[in-house]
Amino acid sequence: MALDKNQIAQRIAQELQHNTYVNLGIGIPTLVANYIPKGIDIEFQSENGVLGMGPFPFEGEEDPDMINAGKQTITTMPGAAIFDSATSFAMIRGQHVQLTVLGAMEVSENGDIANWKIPGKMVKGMGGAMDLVASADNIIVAMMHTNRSGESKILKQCTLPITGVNCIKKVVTNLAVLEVTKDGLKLLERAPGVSVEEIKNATEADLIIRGEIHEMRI
Amino acid sequence: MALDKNQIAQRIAQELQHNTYVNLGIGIPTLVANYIPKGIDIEFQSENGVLGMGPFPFEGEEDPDMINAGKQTITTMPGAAIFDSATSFAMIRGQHVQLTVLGAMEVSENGDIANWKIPGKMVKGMGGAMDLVASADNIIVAMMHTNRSGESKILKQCTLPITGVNCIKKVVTNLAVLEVTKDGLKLLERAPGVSVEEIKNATEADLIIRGEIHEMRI
Amino acid sequence: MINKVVNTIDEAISGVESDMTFMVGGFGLSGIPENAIEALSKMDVFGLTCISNNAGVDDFGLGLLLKRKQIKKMISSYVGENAEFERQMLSGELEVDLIPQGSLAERCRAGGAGIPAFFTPAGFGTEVAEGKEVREYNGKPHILELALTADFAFVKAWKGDTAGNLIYKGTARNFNPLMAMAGKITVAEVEELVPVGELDPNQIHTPGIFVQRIFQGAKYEKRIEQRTVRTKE
Amino acid sequence: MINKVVNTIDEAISGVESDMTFMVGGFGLSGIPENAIEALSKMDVFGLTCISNNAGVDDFGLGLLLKRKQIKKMISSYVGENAEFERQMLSGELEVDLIPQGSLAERCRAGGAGIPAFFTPAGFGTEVAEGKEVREYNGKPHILELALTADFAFVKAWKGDTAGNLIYKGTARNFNPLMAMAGKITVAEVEELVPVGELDPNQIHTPGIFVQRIFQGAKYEKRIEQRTVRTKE
Repeated sequence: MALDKNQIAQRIAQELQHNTYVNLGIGIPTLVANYIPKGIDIEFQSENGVLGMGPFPFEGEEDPDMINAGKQTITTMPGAAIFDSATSFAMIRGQHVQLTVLGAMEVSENGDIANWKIPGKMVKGMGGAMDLVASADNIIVAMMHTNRSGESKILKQCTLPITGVNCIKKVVTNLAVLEVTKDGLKLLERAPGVSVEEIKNATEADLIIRGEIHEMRI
Repeated sequence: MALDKNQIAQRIAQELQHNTYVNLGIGIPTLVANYIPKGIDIEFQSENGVLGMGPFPFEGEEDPDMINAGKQTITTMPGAAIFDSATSFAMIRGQHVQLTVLGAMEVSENGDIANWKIPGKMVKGMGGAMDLVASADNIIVAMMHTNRSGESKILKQCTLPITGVNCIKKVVTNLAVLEVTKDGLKLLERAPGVSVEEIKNATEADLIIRGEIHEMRI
Repeated sequence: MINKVVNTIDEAISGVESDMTFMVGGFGLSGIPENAIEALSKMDVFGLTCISNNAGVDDFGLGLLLKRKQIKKMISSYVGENAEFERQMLSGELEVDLIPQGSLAERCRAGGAGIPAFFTPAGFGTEVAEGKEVREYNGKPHILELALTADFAFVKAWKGDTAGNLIYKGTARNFNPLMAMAGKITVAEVEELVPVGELDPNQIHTPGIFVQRIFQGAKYEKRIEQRTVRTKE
Repeated sequence: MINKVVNTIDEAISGVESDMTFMVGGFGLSGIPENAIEALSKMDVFGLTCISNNAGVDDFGLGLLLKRKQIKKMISSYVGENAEFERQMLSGELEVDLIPQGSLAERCRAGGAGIPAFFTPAGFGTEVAEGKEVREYNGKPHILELALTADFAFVKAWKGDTAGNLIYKGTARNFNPLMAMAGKITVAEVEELVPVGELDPNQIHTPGIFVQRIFQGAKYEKRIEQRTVRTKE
């Protein structure tokens, strides 16, 4: 059975390393914060200028001067720090933020990602995504494997304007966990009850499949 | 009679413009702060990271965490701000500091200045001088007209390694006030009792002398 | 001490003319110079180039200027919250230059800091890199980005003193300190204007040297774009 | 919260090896990491490249490392307070790279900020520009300067918390925040180490993300180089 969005987030949370700084994009990535494994210390950075982001505020305690990059009201944890946008991207560009998790409209087998523009249709802008994907050591994409028409979003080549080249390391979808290797996309895990065949059929890109592909543990 | 160092500082103080930020170098320039004309509001910047520098502290009130770029203990005025070295030079390079007053070992008639190195002999470093002279809109040099052997320090061309090219606007010495124009060094004023002839004799560079040259008013 | 206080909003925005370039601080609606924007939206200035991370919403922030078609060109990183904006852009009425958020921030800082150009990895291989010089450093391609400056920068802080020193609160800081550096004339509005000596010199975010005019805003709506809360258990 | 506290000075400087590159914060003797420098001066590490605005005095600060000839190369803007330094430099024992103070500060910041290179007007036409690319911007020649990074950055702050957040006091701030950004391992020593939650997030000068290790220094001499005073009238 394919994963739901929360389960994708849950699977990505297993990738979190102890004592690291993490930037979570809007959408599924935001949910990752709900599944931090026990014993793993993480600090969340939001590129509008906060380190040590906490949960949403209790009702009535929202502060218009305390938001995340998705413009949502937030709180901070003890040990938080606030800074300007240039310092924030100094952290990102300077690779002080170890992991970025973000959504995508398309990814390609060489690690390109497209998530900012549909020409003539949706032109909202890249926000901080281009800085994030050009910089982070580790980038994990959280996305649905296919679009609403059932077409693969994991492609030989991106068709949309790209956000970054050859930058993502892993893709976690509702069907599979994929790793970007120098030889191409390697299938690491499959969603519980989803067969390798189903994944292959849902993927336009070529997949490297070696040995037995285990089910994800959620 | 040639000016003493305090009088040079006093003459330079007449150049201060209302509501401007000023960086004073070590030596004679520091003395300029003692002669701010009435009604002229100035804030002093020191490139180690302070804006709104005040006088030296009273004895017993020195703070090792509060020094100027000459490593002297200082105080701050109400409205002062402290910042890091990159921000400090952002102010300088970004031309937010309107006037720099600094000493020199040599200046040339096209506005070059040398004040950081005597090869094989004195190699202390340029500190912030190269950033200052490359950036400030207005640069005034405070110096003695000649060295201890009586040789001119105002030259056709600098002989020492230069700190900046074609950058200084005015030179105030113990003998004269000179302006750097695109045609060369123009004699603006002479020290009280010092003749134009004496100044010409003490100057290796060519001087533009037009009309009557008035005495400085100290 | 150099006094930067202006007493009226008219004085604060005097000198603003059509076809000028403005920087406007804020991220989304957080930390935007509400009073200056409102005053500008009542002036007959048009053909503006506006450098701002976002473009406000339809009826607040820069949306007010967009509605009156005062803005000719937007330089932003994300403009997705404004329907009128999208309409003007897709119809070609509005010119839009979208640039990565980190490059936007750094280009403003560079403009204020006398750094005319720098290399960044952001945007390499994308539309953003088109026509830009590429150079490899540390085995990675980088593109050359140019500094941004503006005729006016409008910023908003929490507290400020009469010498123009500013302190921001929370994530309302964002682009404000960088744009304050890059404006030829920087106009700061604050929630609270205090005499010099009240702010700790160690805690100033924007030193007064970067600010040409300061005033206390008449009122602040501080609208929240995405009110997200959790419920007490 | 990520805990950055190390409990001993040995732990703080563990991993330091000969031939490494260090950054050391401070301006003159103000804001130097006294405890780290003293500990390094007792280690058998040599051939160091040291990036520091100044070089200490003969018997304090980096002078301690110079005396033991632990430093192979200094990258500084001003080194005029140290006789042993001058002797080693003029005799050729010590390699010295003198660079303008503003370029030094900006190169450190750039190193920490993932900006590999930038243009600055400082040094054009001088020895400093030799071999460097020149390009004109705004009618003025600029030279291309490269980012600086280091294996270790040693910085000193006034207060810090266990997450590595730092607050500096007065002009002891200087290069410390910039070098904190640029160290692969940044070791911060503080006069007072406090639990997280005690520092106001709005008032942090160096966010903890830039700091890998933090400890409270055993003692601080805080020597004054030029004691200048006025007398009460």
